[in-house]
Parts: sequence; C-alpha cells; structure tokens
Amino acid sequence: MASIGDIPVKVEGEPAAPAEYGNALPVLSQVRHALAQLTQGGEPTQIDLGAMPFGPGDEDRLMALLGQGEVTASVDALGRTRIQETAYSGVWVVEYLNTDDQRVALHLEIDTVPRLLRSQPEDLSDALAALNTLLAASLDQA
Amino acid sequence: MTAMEFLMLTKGPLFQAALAVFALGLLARLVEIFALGRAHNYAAPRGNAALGGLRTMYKRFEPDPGTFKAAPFDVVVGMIWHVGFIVALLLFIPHVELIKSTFGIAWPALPNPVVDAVTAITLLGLLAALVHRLAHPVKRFLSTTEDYLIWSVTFLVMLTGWLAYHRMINPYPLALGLHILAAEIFLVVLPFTKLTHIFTAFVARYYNGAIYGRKGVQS
Amino acid sequence: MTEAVLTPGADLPESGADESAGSFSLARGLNALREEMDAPVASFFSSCIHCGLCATACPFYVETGDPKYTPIHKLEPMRILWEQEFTFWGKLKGTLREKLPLEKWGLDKLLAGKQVTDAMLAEWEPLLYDSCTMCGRCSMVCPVGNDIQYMIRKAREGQVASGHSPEGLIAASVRAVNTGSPMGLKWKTLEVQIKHVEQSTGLPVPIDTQGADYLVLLSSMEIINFPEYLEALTKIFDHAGVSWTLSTQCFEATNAGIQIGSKDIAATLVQRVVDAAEQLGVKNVISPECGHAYTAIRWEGPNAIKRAYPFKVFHIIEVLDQLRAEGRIKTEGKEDDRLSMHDPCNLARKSGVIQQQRNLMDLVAEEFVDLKEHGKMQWCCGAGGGVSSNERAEDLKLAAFKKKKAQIEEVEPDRMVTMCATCRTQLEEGLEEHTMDIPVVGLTELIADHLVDKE
Amino acid sequence: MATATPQRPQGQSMPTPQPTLGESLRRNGVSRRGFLKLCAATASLMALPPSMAPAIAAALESARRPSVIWLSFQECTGCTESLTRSFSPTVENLILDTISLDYHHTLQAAAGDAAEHAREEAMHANAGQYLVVVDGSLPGPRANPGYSTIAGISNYDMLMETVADAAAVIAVGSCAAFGGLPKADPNPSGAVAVQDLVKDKPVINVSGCPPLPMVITGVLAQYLTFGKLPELDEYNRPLAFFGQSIHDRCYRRPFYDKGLFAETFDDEGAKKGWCLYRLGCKGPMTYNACATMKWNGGVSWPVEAGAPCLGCSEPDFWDAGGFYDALSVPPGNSGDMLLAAGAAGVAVGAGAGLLARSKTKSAAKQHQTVTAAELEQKL
Repeated sequence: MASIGDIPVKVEGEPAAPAEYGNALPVLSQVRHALAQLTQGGEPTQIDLGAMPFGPGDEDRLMALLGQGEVTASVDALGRTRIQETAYSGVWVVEYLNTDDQRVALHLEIDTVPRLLRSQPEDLSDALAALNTLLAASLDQA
Repeated sequence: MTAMEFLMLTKGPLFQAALAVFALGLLARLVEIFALGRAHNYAAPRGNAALGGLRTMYKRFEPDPGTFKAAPFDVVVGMIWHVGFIVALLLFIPHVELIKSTFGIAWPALPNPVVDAVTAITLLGLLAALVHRLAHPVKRFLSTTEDYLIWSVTFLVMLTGWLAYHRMINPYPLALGLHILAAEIFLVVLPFTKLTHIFTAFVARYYNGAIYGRKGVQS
Repeated sequence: MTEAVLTPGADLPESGADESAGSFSLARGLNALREEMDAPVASFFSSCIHCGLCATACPFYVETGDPKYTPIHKLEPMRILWEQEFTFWGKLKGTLREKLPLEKWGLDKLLAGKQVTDAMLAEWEPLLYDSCTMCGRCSMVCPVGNDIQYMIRKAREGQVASGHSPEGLIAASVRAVNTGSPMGLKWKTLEVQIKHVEQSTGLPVPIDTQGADYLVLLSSMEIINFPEYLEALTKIFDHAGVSWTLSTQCFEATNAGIQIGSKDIAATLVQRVVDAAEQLGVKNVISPECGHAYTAIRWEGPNAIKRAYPFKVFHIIEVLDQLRAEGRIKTEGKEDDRLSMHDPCNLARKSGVIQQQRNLMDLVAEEFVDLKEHGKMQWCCGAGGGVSSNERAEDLKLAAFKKKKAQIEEVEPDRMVTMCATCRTQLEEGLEEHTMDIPVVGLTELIADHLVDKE
Repeated sequence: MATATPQRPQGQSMPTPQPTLGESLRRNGVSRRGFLKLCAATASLMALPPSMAPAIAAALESARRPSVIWLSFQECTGCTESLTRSFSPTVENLILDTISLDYHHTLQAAAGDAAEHAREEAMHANAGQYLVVVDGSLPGPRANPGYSTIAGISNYDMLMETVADAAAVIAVGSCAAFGGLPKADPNPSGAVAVQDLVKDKPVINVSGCPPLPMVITGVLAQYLTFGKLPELDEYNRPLAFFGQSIHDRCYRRPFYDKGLFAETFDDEGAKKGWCLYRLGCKGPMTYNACATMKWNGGVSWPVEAGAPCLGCSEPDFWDAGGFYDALSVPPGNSGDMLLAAGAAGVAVGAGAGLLARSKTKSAAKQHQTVTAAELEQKL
C-alpha cells in the first residue's frame, strides 16, 4: 500500500512554519504529574498521544520540549518499534510502526524501563526450555 | 424523537412559525397602538414635541439621581441584566450569524468568553431581580402571573443558552434545541405580553417626551 | 339612521342637564374612559412591567409606605378596560371566554379577565383623588417612559362619569360653574379688595379696559388668603408701565373641572376666560400665582374648547421675568435672609417655567439656595390636583407634605418662596403643623417690595 | 489487505473448532513482545487508554474468529473504500484475518449464485453467532423494492432474512445508520436506516460519511476482543468513538473560546488556523473521533485542512442547513417569511386599530356632557 508521502504533490514556495496550537504544554504537565507518581509510588503511566487533539506542530513542539536522552532502542516484532528515552529520565517515547514502517501508535511511557523492552515471563520459560533442550542436545553430542 | 430531530424541528419549522407569530403579533400590536391616534392639540407649544420625544427615547436609559438614590438595586440590577441580555442577544457570534442569514445585516461580535461572562452576570441579575420582586412590598403587590411568566421566559432563554454554550446538557443538539425552543417561546410570547415593552417602551418614551417637550420640559 | 346621517356626530341629545344624579353610571364611566384611550395610553399600558419605580417618585407612597399608592396601580381599572377592549389579544381572550367551555377544560383561570365594576371604580376613587396630586413626578422617572399623570387625568373622567368623584371636588365644581368661583366668591368681594388696594397704593386698578395688553386673572384662594398679590401686581405693572385690566365678567383663573377630571366642566370655565379676553380684545392673559390654573388655561383650555386662542397665556412669573429681561423692572436692595424656593408642579415640571423664577430671585435675594431636587424633579407639596379641596384627603395631604418638609430641612432656609396659592397654603399649614418657623412668601410680592420708587 | 480476505472453499462444511487468536499468533511465530505491541495498537484503535492493554491481551488470547456477512445496499462504496484504506495493514490484517468475512459483494472473489450461496451457507453454519455489517440505507417495507435489489432479492428481504439468525448488526456509515443521502429530503426511494427495521437484534451504528476506517475496524476489534457489544450512545454508536464532540476535541477549540474566527476561507483568520464556526463548522453538534484519530494514517482531518466539519456522522446532516452556514443559522429563507408575516401583522393591527379607534369615536358620540346641575345632585 502506497503511503501518503508517495503521492506526487508539488508544494510551491516555502511551506509555512507550523503554527503551535498550545496543546503541548498540557501534555507536558500530565507527564510531570505521571513522573511524580512514578517517583513516589512506583506507578508507571502510559499516555496515548494518538488520543490527543494535536494541531499541526503540537507534536513537534512536545518532542522538542522533551528532548533526547541516553537510550535509543529498537524492537523488531510485527514491524519495528522505536523507543527513545527523553531528556527526562523515566520518560520514554514509544513509537509503534507496522511492517511498512508506518506509525501505528505513539505512546509516552513513564516508567523505569518501557514494558516492551523487558523480557516477557512467558518468553522466559520458553527460553529456559529452549536452553535446556539445547544443552541436552549438546551434552548428548559431547 | 432523537436529539437531532428535535434540533431540526426547533431550527426549522418551529423557528419559522415562531418568527411568523412574532412578526405578525408585534407589528399588529404596534400598528394597533398607532392606529388609536391622538387628539389634535390646540395649545400653543412652548418647545418642540418631536425633538423632546426623540431625546426622551434615549434619556430614560440614564436614571435620574433621585431614583438611583431611592432604588439603587433596581437601577443597577435592572441596567446590568438588560444590557447583558442585549449584549448576549446581539453580540454573540452565533447570533450575529443568525441575524446575518435572516436579515442580511451583520456587525462585529464580542469574543465568546466575554459574552459568557456577561451571560453569567445576567443570569445572576435576573435571579436577583426575581428575589427582589418577591421581597419588595411594591413589586410583590403589583406583580401578576404575567410578570412571573415573562421573567421565566426571559430567564429560560438565557439559562438554556448558557448551558448550551458550556455543553452542560448532552448531547449538544438537545442543548441547542432547548435554547432555540426557549427563544421561540420568548418570540411567541413577546407580542402578547408586556414583553412588548422591548419595543413599545420606545413608543411610550417618545410620547412622554413629546408631551413634555411641547411644554418645554425635557422629561 | 336618517337623523344620524343628517346630523353627523355632534348633535347627539344633550342628556346631562335635565337628568338626575342617577345618570352617572358604570356604563357612562366606561364610555368616558373609552373616549380617553389614545395611542400614548396604549403604548404606556403595553410597556409597564411592574417595576414599581414610580412608587419611589410618589410622595404618597414614600411617606406612607403603602404599596397601593404606587402610581401605576391607581390606573388599574383603566388598564383592564384597555386590555379587554383595545388589544386584539384581550378581545380574543374575551371571545374565547364567551365561545368556549373553558371551565370544562380547566382553562377558565388562565384566561380569566378581571371586569371593571362599579365597586372597583368606587374602590379606586380615593386612589385616584386622595392620594394623587397629578404632580407628574412619576412620569419623569418611569424607565419605560409612561406618562402616568397624563393617564390619571384621563382616568378621572371615568370617575366623574361613573359618579365616583370626591364630594369636595364636586362641590367646588358646582360652585365654580354656578357662582364663578370654586369658593363661591363674588365680584362684590373682589371689588372691596380692589378699593382697598387702590387706597393703599394710590394707584388705579383698571377694570374692563378695552384693548389692554394684559387681562389679569386671580384665584379665589389668593383673594381670600393672599390679598397682597393684587397689591403687588398693581405696583409692579404701574412701575413697568404695563397696560392691563381685570374683567368683571371673569376674574377666576382656577378650574375645578381640571381637578375633578371633567373636560365638560373645564370647558365651561375656560370658555368664560376666553369670552372675557375676546370681549376686551386683550393680547395676553395672565394666570395668577396658582399652579393648576395655568395648566388649565395654558395647556388644557384650548383642547377643552377645541380651538386655539386669539391671545397668549402667561403665568405671572413669566410676565415678570419678561419685564425684567426688558429692563422694565428696577429693584433696589435684597433680602438678606436665607431663601429657598418651592417650584409648583404645574408651573415647573408640567409647564416648563423653571428658570424664570430663579432669574427673579437673583434680583431680590442675597442668599438663595435651591432645594436639592427642584425644577422638573421637584417634589410636590402634597395639596395640588384637587387634594386640598377634598376634605377626606386631609391626612394623606399632610403625610405627603413630609417629603417636602424633609427637603426643606435639608437646606435650612429662613423663608420659603413660591408662586402658587395652593402650594403656599399647604407649605404654611404643613410647616406650622411641624412647628417649623419658616414663613412662606409669594414671589410677586417679594419683587414688589424691592421696586425702586417712581420719581 | 482486501485480497487477503479469506474465502472459505466452496462446499466445505463447518470446520472443526477454530484456534483462538493467541494460538494462531503463536503458531505464526509472533513473539510475546509482538503480541504486546498488537495489544497496544489495538487499544489505540479502540480509543481505549493504554492501560487497558493487559485486559485486551487477556481477551485476545482466547478470542475466536467470528463470521461476518457484509451487506451493501443503497450506498456509494465509500465506506468500503474507507475501510480498505486503513493505515495499519499489520494490525488491520490481524483483525480482518481473524474475522471470517464470508460475504462482501465488493471484496469477495465469488460472484452470482456462488456469492449468494456463500452468504446462505455462512448464515446456516454460524446461526446465532455471526455478525451482519450493513452499509447503505434501503427502501423501507412500504417503498418500491425495485429501487435497490441484489440478485433479484430486495434489500429489505435480504436484510431481514440475513439478520434473523445474526448475533448483532453493525450499521456502517451514515446511510446504514441513519438513512444518509438516500433518505435526504425528498427521499425518493423511501429509504430507511437499518435500525428502523431491525428491532429484535442489537444494532451498532458506526456513522460517518464515510466513518473513520479505524472506527470501523475498532468496533470489529472490540467485538472480537471482548466478544460483546460496546457501550452505546443514544444513537447506538460506540461511546468510545462517538462519546465526545469534534468541538470538544478540536485543536482549534482554544480559538473558539477566545472568539477568534475565520470569516472567509482566505482571510487572516483562516491562514492562522482560527476556528471555523462562522464558516459553517458543525463540530459542536457532531460526535466523532476525527479530531484525534484523524484521516490518512493520522496525517490530517477536515478541520486541520481548513474545511469546516460537515457533521457527517449525525442523523439527517444533509438536511441540517447549509454546509457553509453557521450552526446557528436555520435552514430555509426566514427573511421572506418574516416580511410576509410582518405585512399580515400590519394588516391585522390596522384592522384592530381602526376598530379600536372607531370605539373611541363612538364613545365620544355617546358622550353625555357632565354638567354642574347633575353634579349638584350628588351632593
């Protein structure tokens, strides 16, 4: 499926600078509140930015405000998921992409580690079983 | 009936009907008044009657100092909610659009938060006026069912408008429909009650000013 | 029918004269009220929203605190009739009441209409007469612009025709028509006073002088209570060289018809003035120091007799101020005590004579101080509009005066000046009642006192 | 995506119990992280908060593919077009792979008798379990059925027959939900909405002209996930998507609140992106998710493109006044009516006034002069 960017559109002149509609700051204060919660009670929060009534430029503004942190990660499962720590420790941008690299969802996660980065309990037991099998086979061979 | 059907009913046929009753009734009332005429005045005038009449049409917006002293509540509250009503009616953007579409004339409007605040004050003013009407010996003595009726009709228009603006009634088509319905009730009731004073007060003021103006007194 | 066509309009049988008092009836009263309905009345009644502000302008309400004295309430019978018969809504309601079984539907109360009954008119009689001087102050403050006083005057027509007007005013009207004076005063009495004036001033008082510039009218109350007026007038006119005359045919300026509210009686009385003036061929008629007389002759008279006058009408104060402006009055010395002034309603608010009396005061008063609310916003003395001729209203009259008294106390004058005999009497009696030692003088006398002696 | 729609081989009878979604994902080698991601995306799709993801995961784990029969009546195929332009093929495919779209005459490969046969078979095999999706309105029972038929069967008959054994009906698009354009004045075909006809089965309306693709799949996902119908508003629309008005979620709302409006499409206000109320925006009365979910994969939506909301997800929006007239403007020409009524008023008033005037005149004629003599009688 062609993405909208593939449609040949010629823009004459410089595109106007995106206006800022003032919806970034309320989200930022929501993030601050969530971070306070995480610090005090250890309770993580996820914010679906897709549900925000963002106007053009609002998302860029929010991202600029959040900045970039130390960690960048990528998860490859059912398409890519980009995970970026912001300049504020504990505040993560999680962008879910599909196999065509189109965004499926954009979340902010306020947590020590984003959930998706952690190894999942079910996978752990599978991994243990797999390792056992591997070891047994190797020992047999040996 | 769904909220949307209700809104369409109030915006469509009911609005047309209310407007028709209003225009017919009001003009009938006004013409009825003027048709009664006045006896010819044989007394030599001291001043200009017409000029006095026109001046008084405006002058009665300013209360005389004595009345203000005697009834400050009436003057202040009355002024506030009347101005508020007119501001909300004529300077709220949706109303300006409505007037533009109906009469083809338009004028600048006020920002919504201003109209919102004015409406809130007007509602409080109307409540205060009602309490005063119930409490003040003269007002209570004079008041008839009709007085309370026109208060209610006026209050309902303002209240439903304010609730609709703040989207406190859901869904919105219901809120807007209720407001329009209240306005239609107001329009229909107007020509047949003392709400006509909105228009006839200027006629009355003119006659008052003309009667006194002829005698050389600015009333 | 044929008759009616042959004699359109005017010549309906004159029914009053030979009929008994029984001819006053509800029907006749309602008919009189119907006659009075006009566009202003309709616009006034359409506009009243019962705010009650007129009450704050009425001395009778202010001093009694009784809501029934609210001015607009005094017009309730007239309003009911207007609504029933002069609005299509009222007529529709009436038709519905007649044609539909409203009681069955439980709507009878909703469309119930009050009826104007004889009892109602009787109940309203004291409201329209005893507690209203037709001072017109309410007409000045009504936010929607109702001229309530205008309607009170009209409502009284209905009261007279229905037989619900006060005895005192009826008596005054009868005396005025029958004797030429509401107090039954005859020319002979005046003649004695004229002689006295001529003796004390040494000046002639012209009588029945053809072609004089001014015909001077008097009021009976002046003749009896304030004989100084005629003397002052004689001196001033001599001083200013004014050509004037009294008329033996008609000396009375007051008009009980205006007060009781009968345009017929008013016309009869005004006609006498007009006849006298026309007979003598005067250019001007002077109304004396009396409020309602001026209203009667100046404003209502031409309409009562349904034609314009061939002469002009002035209040004496207007004439004096004119003479002053022309430099024909030379005065010397000034009163050195603190003087304040009461504007008669009929002269100031209802006739626009406001500045003139102040010009004259400047001529003769060192220390003149106006009451706080004066001119068109003055407060009534409480006695006008027939209240002083209505014995039943005595208590209310004195109650209403308290507002004036309070006003006077505010400025603490040594004396009060006024230019209406009724006001003057009320001020004197009222101040005495409250043991306030503030004498009241007429402005004309005050001027006369300061005339420069002729060489 | 559409080509991926599964078609059950002709003539095959009801298969053995299908695997749950969880089982089929694992069988396809999707990791737990992949599943988590799917749940996060699904939560977004269903307009649920991300915190619902674990519940979704638990539900999806045991979800089974339902059979879906899609009926298209008086429609423009816009709704199907919208659906097939969904932006997230991965999630989309997973959802649609999971449902069994047994009949959709635009998308299915089969035609003619075979297609109708597929429908009947699906109805038979999944009696009481299958979902019916309808797009388009249909001529009502009293209208001429000839206005719209499929395979010689009137829309009405087909709907009633198909719905008889359905678990629920999803009316997709404003035509199916409310009658839409076919029902607009003067409604020549006697069009009615699905909910006007189906009274004994739950009807979920997914209105919009067309509805947001994510909303269509979101509703399906919700049914698939939780196996039950979502919470509905008074028009039977899922509250998750239709619970808030465009106005309340509009990024231009602050301009409305400040009173900053575009008054023409090319003025300063329009360039600055101010509120479009005066240009006819029906956002305040329109309940839909455009303001947050947006169109074309989240690129933009009408208001962001500078066009006022037409209110397409509301009943009778075609007849609700001009698209470019402010919400407060009533439809129809009030001015002429006002003039006519005013003229009538003048006539009535003149009549009444003249009557009243003649009353004062006749009163004056009947005037009996008050004389002193008769007054004297009173004393």
